[in-house]
Amino acid sequence: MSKKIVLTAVASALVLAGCAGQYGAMSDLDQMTQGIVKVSFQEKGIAKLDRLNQDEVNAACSAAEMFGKDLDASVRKRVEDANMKTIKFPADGKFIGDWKRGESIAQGGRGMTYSDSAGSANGGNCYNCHQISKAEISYGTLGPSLYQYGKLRGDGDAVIKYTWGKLYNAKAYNACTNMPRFGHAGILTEVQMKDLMALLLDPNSPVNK
Amino acid sequence: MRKQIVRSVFLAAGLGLMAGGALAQKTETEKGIDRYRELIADGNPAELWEMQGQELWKKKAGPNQVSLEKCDLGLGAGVVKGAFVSLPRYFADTGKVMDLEGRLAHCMKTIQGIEPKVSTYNRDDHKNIVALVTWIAAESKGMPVNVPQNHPEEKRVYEVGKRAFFYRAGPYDFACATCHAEDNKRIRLQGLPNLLKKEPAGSAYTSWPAYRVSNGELWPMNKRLEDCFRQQRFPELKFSSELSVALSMYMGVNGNGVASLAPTIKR
Amino acid sequence: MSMNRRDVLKASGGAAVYTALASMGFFAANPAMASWKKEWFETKSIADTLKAMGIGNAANSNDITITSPDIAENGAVVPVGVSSSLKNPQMVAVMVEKNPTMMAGFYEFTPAALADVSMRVKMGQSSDVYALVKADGKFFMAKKEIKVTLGGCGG
Amino acid sequence: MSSPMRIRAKVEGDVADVRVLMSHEMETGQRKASDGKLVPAWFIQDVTAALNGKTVMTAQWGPAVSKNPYLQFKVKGAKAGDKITVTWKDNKGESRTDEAAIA
Repeated sequence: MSKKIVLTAVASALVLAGCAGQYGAMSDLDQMTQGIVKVSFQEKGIAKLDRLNQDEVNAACSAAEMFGKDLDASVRKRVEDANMKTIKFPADGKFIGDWKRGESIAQGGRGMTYSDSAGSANGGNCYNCHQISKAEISYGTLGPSLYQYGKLRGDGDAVIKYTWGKLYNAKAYNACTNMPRFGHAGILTEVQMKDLMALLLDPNSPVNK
Repeated sequence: MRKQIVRSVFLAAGLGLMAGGALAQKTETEKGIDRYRELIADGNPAELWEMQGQELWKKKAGPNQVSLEKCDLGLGAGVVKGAFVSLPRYFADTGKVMDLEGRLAHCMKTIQGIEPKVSTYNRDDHKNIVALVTWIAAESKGMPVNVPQNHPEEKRVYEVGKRAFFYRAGPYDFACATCHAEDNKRIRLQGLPNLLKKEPAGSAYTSWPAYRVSNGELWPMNKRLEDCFRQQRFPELKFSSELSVALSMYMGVNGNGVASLAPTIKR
Repeated sequence: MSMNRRDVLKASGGAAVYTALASMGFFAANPAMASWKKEWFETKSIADTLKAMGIGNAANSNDITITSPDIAENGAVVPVGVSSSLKNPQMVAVMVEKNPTMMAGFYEFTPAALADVSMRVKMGQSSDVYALVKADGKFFMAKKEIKVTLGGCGG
Repeated sequence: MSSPMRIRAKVEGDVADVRVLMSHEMETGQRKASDGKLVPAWFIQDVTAALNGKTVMTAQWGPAVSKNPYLQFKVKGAKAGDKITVTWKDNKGESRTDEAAIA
């Protein structure tokens, strides 16, 4: 669907970067790359070729980041608004699950690769990028530390909704964040996200000790 | 409306936290792991593959019953030393930019008359490619990376590689750049090289082929890239595909000048 | 060959016989005769292991050095080296307490070898690693804790 | 059929430092394959090292030794040109002997 959009986004990024085509028109290279991406992969297991398609936010961020640039303000607003609209709050109004289950979801890194089977519960991959509880020393640094997340922020309504939204679709708050859209992309279930909410916000969670 | 509120909460509560974790001090854990890596580097089982590779290079094989010793890896027929650090490159005989693994498959075909089956890691003829690559890489140990940007095709492939590096997609929205475009980042305890910078790009590029401690396998660059994409939740990358070659070219050129390490040992 | 090699050694008092046998090329010519000590490889505690080996007591010793990292990035390959300055070394054994069975391996030396060996072992989790040394007919021990971190993804 | 070992031996004074890499799966018998079935145990049990044909060390290993084993040991009374021979035998009865000259 998004070739048009991609090209437009690329074009605007180019203007921003002031980078005229050193090797002919840049859009040719972009188009060429799209084509090369498509023919260089083969589907395997649950990973079909449609995973290679970019939606507007991914296309826009890819094009901007290549030049080390931020998104154009109007593009940013548009894609963040669009992502904000995808966020669904829990139907029963309860946001907080079980922090113990949350910890094990945060530890888990499996799911959605071509070597995983469909239907198995996915891990949250949280420790891959974040410090969370103090006890786990094997944590990544791609994202900020979440240690004492709830203790520092409290558990007011706004914090709860923001945290849920960030888990559900982080691109609603920061278009080109590295964080996956756990709810929007169907990586985690509503119950799993509630458990992660508890890990971050429950006063009894080791995160807030 | 909601967004507004949320934003301000984020700014008030979030920023203070962000600063702390980002500092790039080596923790005791990281120092311990450096020591671990030092200890396992001595006695790298990759040497077992090197031995095999050297034998295979000289061994007569295929319908033509000739060795690979006349194979041109870019520096002239039979020249092995320095070949690893100057690939991928443009080959006039095929009119294409090729990587080491692809070029070896080409030589098996044109010189030995084999119809090489090299699409599955460590199966069929790819098993031999893995051993050959390990030996050929070892022959360039310590030499500076020197991936060419002379031919227009080499320049084009670099530009494609750059775009591919930043290409976000898949259910996690990941690109290569998600993990490899900043200094001093980690996944869990695993350091992530910033592939936009010379030193880390050159070291990373020449860290493969590597012996993988976790599974006792020898991984050449194509397998390394393919597994990165697997973890990006992409479909399966084809070995020596245009994209694979382009990403190798991008990494190699970014790392030009850095002394080659391969074969290495990795967790 | 039904008689166990170690029984021969015990019965006839040690290193001299061992050397004599070795000098005849006895072991090299008969690698199959070293029957694998299955019962040594089946124990789960230090006490049981020593018992299986027929060892009454092993004193802690500062003359044994274990060379290993404090932290192993991957439990599949953990380098462990053992050396000893004890006189007349005859055997070195490497044991990992929390593995399904403790004994990783043991080495017996003629006087032509130094008590200085390195190997790589698998470790399922963080654990104490023991080095047992037999020197001059007596047994000595040292231990070291090695932490195993489980990696996330990537690498 | 097994692959050759890589043996490197270097002498300093009269002590040779010997480093050996062996090509072996070292299956513990406790690992499950992708089909859920246990992979049978398959590991080196005995290792013998000799200097100029005389045994200097024997070892017994269990399944906890890492895949593609690495072994380092030291031999006294050695000089350059002497022969180091290493033999391994696994629990399936397969064995292999390789030799290298001390450098």
